[in-house]
Amino acid sequence: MPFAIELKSITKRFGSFVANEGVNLAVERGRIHAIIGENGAGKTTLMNVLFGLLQPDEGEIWIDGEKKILPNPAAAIAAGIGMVHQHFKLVPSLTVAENVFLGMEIRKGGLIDHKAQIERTASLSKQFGLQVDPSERVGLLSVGIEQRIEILKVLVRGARTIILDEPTAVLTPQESRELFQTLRGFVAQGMTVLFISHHLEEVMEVSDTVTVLRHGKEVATRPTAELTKSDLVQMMVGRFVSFDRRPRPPTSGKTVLEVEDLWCRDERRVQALRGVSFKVRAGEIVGIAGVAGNGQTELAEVLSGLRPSSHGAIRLQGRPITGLSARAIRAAGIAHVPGDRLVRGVDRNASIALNMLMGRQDQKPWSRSGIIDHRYLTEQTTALIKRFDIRARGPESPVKSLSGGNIQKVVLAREFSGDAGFLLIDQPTRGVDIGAQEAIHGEIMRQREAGKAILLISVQLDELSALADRILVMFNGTVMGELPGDRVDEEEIGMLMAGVRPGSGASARGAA
Amino acid sequence: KDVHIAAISGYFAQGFGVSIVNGLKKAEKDLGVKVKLVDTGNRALDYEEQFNNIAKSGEYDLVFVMGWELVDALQKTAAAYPNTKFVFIDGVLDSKQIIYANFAQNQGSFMAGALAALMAEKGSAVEGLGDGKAIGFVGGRDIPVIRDFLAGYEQGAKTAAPDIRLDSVFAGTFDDPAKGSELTMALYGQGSDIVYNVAGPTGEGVLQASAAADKYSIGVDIDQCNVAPGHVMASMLKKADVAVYSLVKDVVDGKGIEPGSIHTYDLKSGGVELLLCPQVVDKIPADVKARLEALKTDVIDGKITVATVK
Amino acid sequence: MEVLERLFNVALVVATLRTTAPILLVALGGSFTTKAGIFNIGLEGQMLVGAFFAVIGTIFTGSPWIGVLCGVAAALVLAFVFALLVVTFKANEVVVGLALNILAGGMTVSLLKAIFGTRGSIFGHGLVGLPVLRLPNARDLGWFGQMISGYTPLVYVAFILVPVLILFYNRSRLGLYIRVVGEKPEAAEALGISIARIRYVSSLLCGLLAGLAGAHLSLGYTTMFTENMSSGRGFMAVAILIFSNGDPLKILLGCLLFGFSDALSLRLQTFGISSYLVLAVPYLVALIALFALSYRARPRIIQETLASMGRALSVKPNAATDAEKAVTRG
Amino acid sequence: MSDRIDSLLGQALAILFALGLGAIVILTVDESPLRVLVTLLNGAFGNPERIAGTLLQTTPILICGIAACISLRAGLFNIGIEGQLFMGGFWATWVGFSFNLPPVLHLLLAMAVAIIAGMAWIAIPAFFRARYNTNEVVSTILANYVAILVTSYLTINIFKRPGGLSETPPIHESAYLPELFSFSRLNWGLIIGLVLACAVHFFFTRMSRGYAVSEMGANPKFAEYGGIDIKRQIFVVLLASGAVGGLAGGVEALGVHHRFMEGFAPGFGFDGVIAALLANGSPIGTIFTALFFGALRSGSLLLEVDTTASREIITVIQALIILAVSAQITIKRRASDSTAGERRWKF
Ligand SMILES: Nc1ncnc2c1ncn2[C@@H]1O[C@H](COP(=O)(O)OP(=O)(O)OP(=O)(O)O)[C@@H](O)[C@H]1O
Ligand SMILES: Nc1ncnc2c1ncn2[C@@H]1O[C@H](COP(=O)(O)OP(=O)(O)OP(=O)(O)O)[C@@H](O)[C@H]1O
Ligand SMILES: [Mg+2]
Ligand SMILES: [Mg+2]
Repeated sequence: MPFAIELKSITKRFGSFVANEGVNLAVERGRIHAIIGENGAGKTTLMNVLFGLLQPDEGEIWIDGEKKILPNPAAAIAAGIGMVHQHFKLVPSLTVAENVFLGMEIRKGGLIDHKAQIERTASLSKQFGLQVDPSERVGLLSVGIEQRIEILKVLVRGARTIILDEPTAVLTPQESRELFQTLRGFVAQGMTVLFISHHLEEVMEVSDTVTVLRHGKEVATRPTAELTKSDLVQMMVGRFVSFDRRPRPPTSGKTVLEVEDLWCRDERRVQALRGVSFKVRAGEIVGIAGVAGNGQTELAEVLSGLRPSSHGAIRLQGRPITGLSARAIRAAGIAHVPGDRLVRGVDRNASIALNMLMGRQDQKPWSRSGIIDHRYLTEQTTALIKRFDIRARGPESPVKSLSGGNIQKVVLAREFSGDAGFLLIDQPTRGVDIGAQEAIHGEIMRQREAGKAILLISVQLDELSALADRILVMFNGTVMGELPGDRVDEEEIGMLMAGVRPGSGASARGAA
Repeated sequence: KDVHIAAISGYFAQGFGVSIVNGLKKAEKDLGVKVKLVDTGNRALDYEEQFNNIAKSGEYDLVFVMGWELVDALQKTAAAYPNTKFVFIDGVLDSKQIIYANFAQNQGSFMAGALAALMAEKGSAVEGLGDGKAIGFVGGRDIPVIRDFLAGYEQGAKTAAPDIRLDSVFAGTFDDPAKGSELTMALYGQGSDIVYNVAGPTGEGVLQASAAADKYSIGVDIDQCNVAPGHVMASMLKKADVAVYSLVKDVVDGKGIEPGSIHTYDLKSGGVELLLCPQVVDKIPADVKARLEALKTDVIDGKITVATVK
Repeated sequence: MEVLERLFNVALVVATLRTTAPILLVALGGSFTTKAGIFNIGLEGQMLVGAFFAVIGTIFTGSPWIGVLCGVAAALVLAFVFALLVVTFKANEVVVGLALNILAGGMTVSLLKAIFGTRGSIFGHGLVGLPVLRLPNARDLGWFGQMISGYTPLVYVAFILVPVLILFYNRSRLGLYIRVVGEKPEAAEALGISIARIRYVSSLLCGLLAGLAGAHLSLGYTTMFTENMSSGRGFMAVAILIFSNGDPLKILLGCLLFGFSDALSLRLQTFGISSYLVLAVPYLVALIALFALSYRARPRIIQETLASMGRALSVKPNAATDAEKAVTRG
Repeated sequence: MSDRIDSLLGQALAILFALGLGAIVILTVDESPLRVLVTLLNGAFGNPERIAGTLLQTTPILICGIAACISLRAGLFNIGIEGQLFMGGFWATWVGFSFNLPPVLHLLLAMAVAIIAGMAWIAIPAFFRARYNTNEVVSTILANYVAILVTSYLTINIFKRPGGLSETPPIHESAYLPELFSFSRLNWGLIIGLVLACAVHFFFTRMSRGYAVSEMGANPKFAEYGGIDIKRQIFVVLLASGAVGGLAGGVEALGVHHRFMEGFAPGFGFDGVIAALLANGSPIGTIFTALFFGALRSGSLLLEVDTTASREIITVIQALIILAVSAQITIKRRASDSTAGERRWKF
């Protein structure tokens, strides 16, 4: 019997960056196949290739034993492939049935036949056990139901192979369990499921086979039954301490930042933080580990005053700063390296110098009686360019002419050169090459030695283990556990990141 | 040598301006003069330069000026270029350098008001009229010249039929015929059966509305009887074409026109006149016509002085 | 009491419907672009060229119906230029809309001068308007008959278009896609719906109705063209679109509100209130409605503030593009 | 630097393209484009008086343009400058004719009142924009209509001077903004405009507040992240823009007309917005675009007298230029913003 899906040595490049390199993937019909890997490992890219959203630079796609060229999603759909994207593409003001049939409306006499669409949706939802109310407006529904609708969209298009990109990332534990039930139902009806997940226990629980990607390459494809969770972590992160741990004199001072039982919601009004508490002392780097999307971004935004918290307290140097404006919080002594540097971190069209000014345009000696001291600014920028090894023509170069790594250094240079006692650093080396990473790490360590309190949020474990004094692992908006930075046990941290408390054996999702 | 005539105004598109243009066209054809029309637009800032451009060229033997908003620029230029002969149409100013062609629109409007009031008093005795005992007036913008029309109209109405109600409204603009039409409909709705328009293109809407509502209207400045035949009862003519033509002719004939001279066009001289539209004239009862004649004579003889608004 | 009777009567209702019709037509046109996520401030200009070319077409052919077609065609050309610049060249909608308004104003006057020798208004020249439709048996229906009979055809078209558009948005595929493109372009893209194509189509549909609105002004409402005769009706429509969010029913209500305030305020003049103040009433009503409704809609707006801010203007050559597709909502 | 040159080149090309289209338009009305051009140049720069006339036309466009720059730089769109100008002009006139004060003081008071009137006229739209994100484009456009009607009402129904003129009484000489030369009405307004352009340029390039405002316009998320209070700033910026709009009215009233009347200064607000847009929101650039428009306007006055082409042709050409330049801006933007595509995938 031919494979339902067979990808043969797929290579996909973005410019000079190789997102997938010679990836092979073969999935038998009637199986649930999991794909795992770190952020940026190339999972989504691979699935986009399979769904016709991206064209591979090399390699072949075979479906049910036939070689196919999939120039666009429509071709993939015609070949029986459906994909549920990581971010849903539903229209809030439309009903469930309208969303399901969007793009392939049932029409009678030229007009859309809402009744027929509702009936078909209802019968499909019954057939596959995906409970929805077809005439409800999508804007009013929960994320879990939205996902069912996305799956229905795929089913109604006659998919026999369904790709789900991180389907459980947005689900409650109950919803996840229901989803797995549904997926099992699919394969029982002869369909094939490919899904991407960062939650290893889920992978263990539902998948028949698993493929691990690392840095765009396929590391292994095995039946799940042959593997343990720690095998998976091992394969996923590889030899994950790739940075040497930085030598560090003990410098532990008084508590600078204190966070107590912090809660907040995200844009979708879902709880993103659920009672986070921790302290950061002067001269200490506290790392926040965790799979992306577990509340780290929201934590950073709440701490820097860009997002309101719904409950809890934040104290800086003993002073409460909860609910203050971003400006007041900055003034109170927080510097912030944002995770989305191109959106929040810089004005890409402005010069490096003007980017260095943000947040302190009102402070001496950057400005005097409201007038910016451009000479000082240029001097400082030139000095910072030198000190942070920013590869730029000069302080007047626009930021947009810099490479990603250098843009990040601009942000770091600005935030590190102030006198804030607390540094909030979010993904300092995302998308930054090794050389620049070294430099950035060195700078972070210097800040530590200068007695700053540092909260370092990163999805890269090696980065955390190289830098952090303590590592807090976040999962689903809570702190799962704390590890000492110098003895990171990969097994243990992998478990915590996957939402499993060591020793308890049970998934924390159930408890959350 | 050719005779060059210029006319400058922002209102060449509107009834009175059209009348001036007609007079000039006729002069161009009959007398062989060269005519230049200069549109001022509506920006006060521009006027002075435009006058300068005309005066400085030294090319024009006579320059007609129409529109009160130009007065300031006109007086300055006239003082600076005493050799250029400006004719200010429709008013008299202090300057002795300017020639004035003054129209007694209040007198003409007096006749229009008298006609409207007398007809309204007849009420449903006349076909197409109701018993509202009211007449209407639609002005363009609420500015003094238009108020002058209104004053004459009102006085005429009150003189002819003291009990008649007069509803007057302004469109606020000279170029929204839709608004003119709507205002007229409103006046008809409130009992007026005859509406006098003094509103340029907005007024065209008034006349069209009278046809749509099957009521009556009165035209202004030029013969508007054909805009809504059978519904325009009369037109109050301000014969700028005649005035302009005769002044041009004087120049062509080499008759000097005295600076500071005032040429008056009123009922007496026939420069303004109420023209009863031929399509409607038969519906107008003889006694009304007789009364109108009598009133006209009274005005001409000075027995009635028609008020003017400045 | 008598005063009230003089003010509130069938004539007022009729006047309201009459004043509503042109704004309604152009606002319904704008509903297409609004729904498709385009902020179209160029309605005024499209209406004006519609009115102008309707008159030109009628004068040259003698048929007001061909005139209407000409008006629509001219508005479509303007709408196409709008779409070309906004959709294809991603120019700022506000800039393009305003420039097209200026272009329409200048072009109609230039052409007036070129063709007729003067600016201002044209009537006569063999210009005939659209016929008035008197519904049979309307007289038997008393005041109701008076209310519904005796308008020019495009008035009926305007009001009939309201249910038609409701049906269009709810039941037709194109209507659905227009809504989707405006509300969630990613969703449309993911399903293979071409955003650019939908935006072109909705711009053109908008031009179609704006052209009809213009033709109605010059051939239905009156039978003449006057420079600048759209007189801000297009801007009123934009205001209505902002707080109706393009929903046909809300547009109807908004337009009726303005039609009513316009009709009523014109009548108020006869009570001795200065014309200038009375004329400001509809604009004030529009402003108050705009402010009042945005106050009510505030929770959603807080979220959208940033998105629309980046988009509201990108004079800076490279200002934030990610928010570009966000719809401006008041 | 090459970026700069590229963009200037692009704009120049766009303007040439528009002028080409304009030439075609002129040909359709049976006039020679060359003759139109020569007349325009002669009308705008033919002699010192005409140059002064051009500068006279430039002044209100420049000041309105600066008002627009202030809002544009903050990513806002004040299209109500027209209304602010009318309000400023009226109330400055009111001060000018109703009070008897010593010369300089009278002038300063009238100017101050013009500024306050402009601010007052934008205050409500500004508040709703800042607080509830009410579309300021529409609210300020609607406010224009109201401003023009209200000032007409005040002029004609309340303060009209006796006689056939629909205007207010003239202001006292103590409130005159002095003229620069004896042969023209060109006055200190031009100097005010130039100084203001430099001041606003200084504000945006040298001052911390100006920095905060332009960063809000360039990348609001970055500004927010940097601790800038966006809502407050929107309000203040719009008020400032309105203040300059009001000042433009004051300058016209006190420097040129010395009274307020209908047709006081129609269209200058829009011209200013467009001049500012063409200059990409730069006050110094606006000096040149305003001069360009002023020359077009002033030249078109002679055009009307000396050729058969009408001044509306100039309006058409102006619109064509704006359209061409608006598209041009984005062609560049699309080319340089390659990260936008990347970001989309990261979603
Ligand atoms: N359109 C693109 N242009 C350039 N680079 C891209 C593009 N799409 C993806 N990449 C890069 O390719 C790499 C792989 O991305 P991909 O989305 O496949 O990762 P992933 O394994 O799905 O990660 P995650 O777990 O975060 O979803 C990343 O470094 C990403 O930045
Ligand atoms: N649009 C541009 N204009 C001018 N210079 C540019 C532009 N894009 C890139 N450069 C220059 O080219 C160099 C290489 O850019 P690139 O983005 O390839 O860097 P990189 O090697 O990937 O660096 P990093 O690892 O820090 O991202 C950069 O130093 C940058 O200054
Ligand atoms: Mg992914
Ligand atoms: Mg790079």
